[in-house]
Amino acid sequence: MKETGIIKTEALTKYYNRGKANEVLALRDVTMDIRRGDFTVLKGPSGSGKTTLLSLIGCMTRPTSGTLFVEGRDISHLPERFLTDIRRKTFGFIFQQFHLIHGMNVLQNVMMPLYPTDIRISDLRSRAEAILEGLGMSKRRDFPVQGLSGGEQQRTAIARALINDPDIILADEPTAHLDTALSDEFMAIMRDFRQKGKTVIIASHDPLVYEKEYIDLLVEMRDGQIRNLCCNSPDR
Amino acid sequence: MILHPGILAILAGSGITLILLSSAAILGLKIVRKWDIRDSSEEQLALERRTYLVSTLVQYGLLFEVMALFLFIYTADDIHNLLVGAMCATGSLNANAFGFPALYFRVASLFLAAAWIALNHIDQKAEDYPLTKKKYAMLLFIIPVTFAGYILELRYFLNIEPNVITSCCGVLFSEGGTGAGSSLASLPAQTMKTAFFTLSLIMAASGISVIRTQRNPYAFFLAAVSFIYLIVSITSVISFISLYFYQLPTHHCPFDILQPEYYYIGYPLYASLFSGTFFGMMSGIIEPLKKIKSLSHIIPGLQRRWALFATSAIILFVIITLIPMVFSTFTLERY
Amino acid sequence: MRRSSFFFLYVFFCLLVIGAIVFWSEREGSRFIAKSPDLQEITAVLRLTDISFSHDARYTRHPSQADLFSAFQDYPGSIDHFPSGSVTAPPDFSLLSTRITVRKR
Amino acid sequence: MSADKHINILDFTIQSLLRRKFKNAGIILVFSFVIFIAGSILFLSYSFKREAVLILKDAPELIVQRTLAGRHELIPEKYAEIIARFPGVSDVSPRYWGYYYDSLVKANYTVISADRSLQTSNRLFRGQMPGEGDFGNAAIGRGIARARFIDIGDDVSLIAADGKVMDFRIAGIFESESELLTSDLIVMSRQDLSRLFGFPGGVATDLSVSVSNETEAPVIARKIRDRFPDTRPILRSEILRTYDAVFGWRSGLILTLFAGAMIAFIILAWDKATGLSAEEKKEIGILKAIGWETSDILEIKFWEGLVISLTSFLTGIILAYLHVYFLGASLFAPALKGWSVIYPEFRLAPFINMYQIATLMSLTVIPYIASTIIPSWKASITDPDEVVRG
Repeated sequence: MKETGIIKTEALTKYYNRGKANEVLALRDVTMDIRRGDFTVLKGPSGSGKTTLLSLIGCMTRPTSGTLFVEGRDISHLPERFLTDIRRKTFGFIFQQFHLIHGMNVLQNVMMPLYPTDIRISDLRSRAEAILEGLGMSKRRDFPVQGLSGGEQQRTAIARALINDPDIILADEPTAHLDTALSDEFMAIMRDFRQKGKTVIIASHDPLVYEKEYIDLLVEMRDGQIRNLCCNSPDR
Repeated sequence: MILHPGILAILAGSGITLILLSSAAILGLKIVRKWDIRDSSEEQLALERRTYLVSTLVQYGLLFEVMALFLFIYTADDIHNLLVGAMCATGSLNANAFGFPALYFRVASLFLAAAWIALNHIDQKAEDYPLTKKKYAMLLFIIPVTFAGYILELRYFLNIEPNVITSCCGVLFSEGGTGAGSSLASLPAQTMKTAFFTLSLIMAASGISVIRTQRNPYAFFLAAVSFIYLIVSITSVISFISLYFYQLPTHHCPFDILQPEYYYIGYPLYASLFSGTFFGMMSGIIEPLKKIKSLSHIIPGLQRRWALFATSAIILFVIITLIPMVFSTFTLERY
Repeated sequence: MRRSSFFFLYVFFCLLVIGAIVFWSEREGSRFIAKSPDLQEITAVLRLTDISFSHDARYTRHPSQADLFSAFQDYPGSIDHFPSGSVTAPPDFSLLSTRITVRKR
Repeated sequence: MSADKHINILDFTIQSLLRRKFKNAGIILVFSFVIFIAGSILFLSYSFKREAVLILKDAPELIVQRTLAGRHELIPEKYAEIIARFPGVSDVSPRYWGYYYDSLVKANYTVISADRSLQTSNRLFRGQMPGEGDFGNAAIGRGIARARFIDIGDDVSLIAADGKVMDFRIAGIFESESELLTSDLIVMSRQDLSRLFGFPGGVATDLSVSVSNETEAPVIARKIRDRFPDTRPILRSEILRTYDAVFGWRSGLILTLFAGAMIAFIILAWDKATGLSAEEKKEIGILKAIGWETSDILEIKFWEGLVISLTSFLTGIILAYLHVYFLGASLFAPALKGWSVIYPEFRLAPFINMYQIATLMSLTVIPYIASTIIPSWKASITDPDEVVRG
């Protein structure tokens, strides 16, 4: 064991609309362990529960039952206020639809997650500029996001996910709207993060993602359950 | 009478406040019954989200309450022209039996709403929201006070009879200025002075000991002293402090110091007094909460900070009262 | 320049205007007060009791000295010359529970 | 404790308000207008109140009218002698005055006799005040001068009670600064006035009573009424109080009528706040997903309300002030003044204070803010994982 799990779940179960006619069991008894620095891919068809698992891990919603540890802390009963706090400090999110806020420029979109914190706006701006620089987006800094190409939107979304310097990066179907070249570019960026010691968790059913050789942990999901756990790292 | 713009404004403002606070209480009722922080159901999540609404409602309620109090005093001052024998707001409030009680209830509900917000603030710092049930139960006690305040206010304004010309016989033989409750004013100034300054010293001393030790008996003592201090100070304002501001030995009105003629000195005066005594009381009231595990590391720091607020506000208050006593030639000795 | 600064600037600007207004009011108000001794002298010399405010009807000119027989003069119904006709008796809502405040001793 | 967080959120709020320029500008416009109207009414009535009280400060302390069969009747001058002997009464003088209907301009004038003259230093009167026995001369107010196109030195003819025409030379005129008091006055000698109106001898219109101690006035009034049960004494303090009440009441009445407009606006605001567009809803979802807390969203909404209401409020009261004191309240003056032919024209003296501003806030901003609380909360509790689930 090189380190204890940064994410640990025990019998994690999630119902939506519990007790109503449209009740959905999205996740059932998921138990797994992701270690710091792991490159994890959740693989499975749509409706298999990967997105639900991702949003549970990302503290966006609370499990119906079971326990979830993030960095060793039980968060399964935490009120939303504190979940948000953890989310803001620990996670960076990249959504399938990018979910950039239209009508604002790239820089503002990147800065957005940290607006409601006590960071000085000038510090925040220079941090955002540095990240955009790193992703080769500097020239697009003041460009309104609705005019960007798919790849540029993707990179803006990545930059936004990185603004809080997260330990864990979560991505939901990040390559769904990208061509092969851009998808590879994206995966290269993610690989870089892993190199820097960050934990990356990607939900995807795109072979371009889950067939990469540098993946440490491949979680195959179906019907809200884990079908198969497959480890590439030699010490597992 | 009721169509006076100021009165309309108050009734609108405090009516809205009442609606806000009552809906907060009704929403709170369900939280009291169903709240279970260990539960992960969607229902609990909905309750959790509802707490945001309740606290927002109470916060706005408090804000409007402050505004309505200000308007109430100003309107009372404005309508004294309409009433025979009323020289200032005191006279207007004495125009019928509901004036002063309405004011007391307003102040009381102000204090209660502020206390609620303070508790809410503490509660939200702990991950298990330990005070939730108590908090929302307490909300149910604020409502009757606010409600009573509103009813009294309504009755006060409805019962005011402006003495205007009536077509029947011209002169209204109204009784001129029947003794406006002057018992407070007649308290001996020298005795009040001694009591006031002694108590100020005790208050400051107990505040400092809470800041330094945060120990149990001191905190309770500070709370008790704060409460007594609030009453003694208001009595003192009526009995002698206001006289120094007016430089008149007979003018005992506690409201005229809010007027521009006296450089609005009443605002910092009352603001420092109210906030000082409020934080003094609160730092004692939260003492028992130290026993709750998830709060035990939050309370002492907060207590120290509040005691610090209380002490500095009271020192400011005393300084303001001292200004005219020290710098003007007016003395009360002869009266 | 931050967006919020524009807002603060606008508020600041408005407050400045209001400050100017308050200043101007003080000046004009004191000008009025300065001329008021002259007005008060006219009042005193001519023994006037009312301001010359609305001349729609005789009884609205000196409302405090009103004739008692003018049509529709007394509330309720005193709206033939609205709003001047409503000067004399603002509706006394205590009429709803009539009280007679005339006291004879 | 730092303010950065709040300023950041305010920044974001303003940016998102600007993105929906037209909608928000519309709301600010309507709200400013609502505040402008309410503010104008308040300023206007407050100024009237203050001026009336100041002007009438030296009015007679006590007026004694006689009533006969419920009607105002001329009072015998001998009443004056008896009242003058009451202890505490320092002076009783009969007043001779009446109304003259001028069919030419269809207006009522107030004809009054003066037995004293103004000091020459009085800046509000030009020319000469016709005194006792000063036949054929009159002093007039600006309103009449305007209505009849006359000035000092001109003649004016009035028809006397016996049907004969009486000519008067204008010897004096009241300056327009005093119009709130003198607009419709015609001052003439007592003899002319008696002839004009056909007064019988030995009677006056009413009596003005001065008392040596003002606080004694009600007592003296009571004594007069005991001695002469057919009289109606009117106290100055009651006149002042009545003016105070009347303007308070009138502006209150207009404000009440105007409440309809306010309610309409509140409904608009509520509707605007409730009817979040799909785009706005998505935006809030994104914010929550990327780490904004519910209370941060509530803060956006708070700022939104504050920016809109503060901007509108400040704009509204500034416009109201300009309207009332620079443009003569052209929109609302008729509602407070009443209509008439000889309309007094005057610039109101501005009085503005915290009380008016607080009243106005309480009538406009508080209802607006209150109406947006629940819609804001509804927006703020959007599920963060809604965005992820798509």
